[in-house]
Amino acid sequence: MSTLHLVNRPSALASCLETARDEDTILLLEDGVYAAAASDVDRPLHAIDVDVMARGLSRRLRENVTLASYEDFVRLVEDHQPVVSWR
Amino acid sequence: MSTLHLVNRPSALASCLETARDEDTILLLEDGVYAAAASDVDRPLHAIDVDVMARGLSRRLRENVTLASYEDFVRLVEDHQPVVSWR
Amino acid sequence: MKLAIAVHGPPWNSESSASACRFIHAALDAGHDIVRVFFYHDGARAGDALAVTPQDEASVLDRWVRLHEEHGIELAVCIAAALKRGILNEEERERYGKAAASLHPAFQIVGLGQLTDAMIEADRTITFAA
Amino acid sequence: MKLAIAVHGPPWNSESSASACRFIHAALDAGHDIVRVFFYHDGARAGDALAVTPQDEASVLDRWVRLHEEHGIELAVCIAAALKRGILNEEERERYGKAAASLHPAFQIVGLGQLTDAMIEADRTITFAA
Amino acid sequence: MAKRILYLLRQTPYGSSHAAEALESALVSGVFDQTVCVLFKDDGVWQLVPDQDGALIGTRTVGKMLKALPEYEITRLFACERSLAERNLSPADLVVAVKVLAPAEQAELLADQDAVLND
Amino acid sequence: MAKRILYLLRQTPYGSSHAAEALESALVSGVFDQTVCVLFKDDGVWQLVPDQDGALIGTRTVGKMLKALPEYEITRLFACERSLAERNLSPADLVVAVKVLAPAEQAELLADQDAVLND
Repeated sequence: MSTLHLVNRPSALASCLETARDEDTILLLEDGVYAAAASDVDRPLHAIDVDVMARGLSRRLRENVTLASYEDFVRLVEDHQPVVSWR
Repeated sequence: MSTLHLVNRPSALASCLETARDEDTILLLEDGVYAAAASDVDRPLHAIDVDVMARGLSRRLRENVTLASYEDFVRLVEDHQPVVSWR
Repeated sequence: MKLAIAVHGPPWNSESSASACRFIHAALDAGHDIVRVFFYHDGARAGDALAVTPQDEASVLDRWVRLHEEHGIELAVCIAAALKRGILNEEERERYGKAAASLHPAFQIVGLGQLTDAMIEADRTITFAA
Repeated sequence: MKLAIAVHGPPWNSESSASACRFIHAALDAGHDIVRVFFYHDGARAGDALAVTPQDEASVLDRWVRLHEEHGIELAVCIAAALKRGILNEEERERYGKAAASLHPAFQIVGLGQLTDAMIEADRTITFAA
Repeated sequence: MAKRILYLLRQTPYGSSHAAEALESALVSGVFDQTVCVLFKDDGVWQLVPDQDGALIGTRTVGKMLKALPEYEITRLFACERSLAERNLSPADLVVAVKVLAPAEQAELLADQDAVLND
Repeated sequence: MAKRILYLLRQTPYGSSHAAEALESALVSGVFDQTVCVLFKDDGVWQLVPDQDGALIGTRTVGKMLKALPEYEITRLFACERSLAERNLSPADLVVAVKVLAPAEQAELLADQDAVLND
């Protein structure tokens, strides 16, 4: 199984990216979603929908970012092990 | 009078440096002292002595760093206005 | 899946409590079980019965209490993290001679081993960081 | 000089309270006056009488209380920041129907205007950030 | 004589309560008829993004609070040019009108103040 | 069957209580006979600096706590090569012996775990 990386601050993304294998999944939540609007990252990123919308970032997301609901979040946890938090 | 900049995290130093005039003074305290051992900054920096020693950084300071006691800190406040905190 | 949840951020000054609540609701809806929610670091403050929620904000404490009352979710606050942050039950209040207890009854004060124990029992451990 | 001090970080999880105490002692020794210490954001938790300090750590609460008792330093906690974080005096406890009060008597709960007021009166304002 | 007070806002609006609480302090200083100005810098410029909706995550909407600043006679609002550019934020598309300053100009603005508060 | 638990330590030792509290959790996991390892990364490598003295600022000395790890059978200690280099820290001059890993190796180490906790 591949690893699920949770990032809850933009400043933690760089260190996470350095340590995430290609087959791992990165999910941005809370303030981490700001990275979905600012940094140009060349791998797919998931971002929690309510966090994106609350911050007014819906129209500012990079193309490689897909929105995820909390239901999606649970499914990602089912399909990955371990779950690593970056802050 | 010139401005006194207080920095209490290494991550805040870059933004402080960008906004500090040559005649301003920068004082690193708390975790800010880690910047006195890591970043190569080409302007003088002051660092609070107890914070440096508590972290085992006494022998790791860059040449442009001078130790400051809390008495020095008070004198710096006397000679500068305003005092700006960066975190 | 059996899930162990760790909450590290305080309820008012980070979103980790609110995010953890949302995640738990979605996990329960998907048929998963929560072994235990372990509140560590500033997360221990989630159990504070004295906090007053401003009217224009949702009360995270109410959401935790409802999860406990409606789904029997175990809300475990680490004793070492709690004491330092002024989160006391009656027993600790007496032990340290403090004037009052602050822990909400839906929460319990436990030792750090309960986190390791939850990780052992669970299929996944998810931390909602500070 | 007349100095206004703002403390933004919580006592156990950041050094801002400890640093502010050190600075105030040095300022008093140099003959300066402290207009007021204003505790805002998580700094409001400095006034928590229920916190238990681990034995291998210095109690910041004791240092604040000594500064108040020995030098008459005014320790003002912002009401909006305090209520949200479970810091209540008897009056607020009653107003919100809470089971207990947690504020240490050396501290007082004040409105946000007391910070602006201190800045107006002081020659310098120093913030010890979170 | 009114004091010159600047609020240096560098935190994101929703990651912690610091941004909202610092804004409340700024509003109060405005009520006290002080010469108040605000500088949004680094992650603080995220506070200026339109279409925020704090209710979605159970908190106040910081963007709305900013609109109250002019009512408290706080009209001197500044934003850091570099911080906006880094985040692809255009000065024309913000919740409140701000004067964009380069870092060197910000240094002069800071130097003019009697007190600077941060979030 | 013992679970594989990794503590990912990325915070400075004295800026907050997170580092010390995460170490305490690691020690307890060691007592519970789990297969525990620790990865120091980013600012977490500052925890490995010798000559720390927390008493000077009224707190515990995190460097000393690290020395207790082996007594709790936690001997698999790793540190991030990039994080050490960025901070001019030499692996030979740290409070405890660590195996230095490049980021890619760290990714494999993480993937092997049943649970990862952070400070």
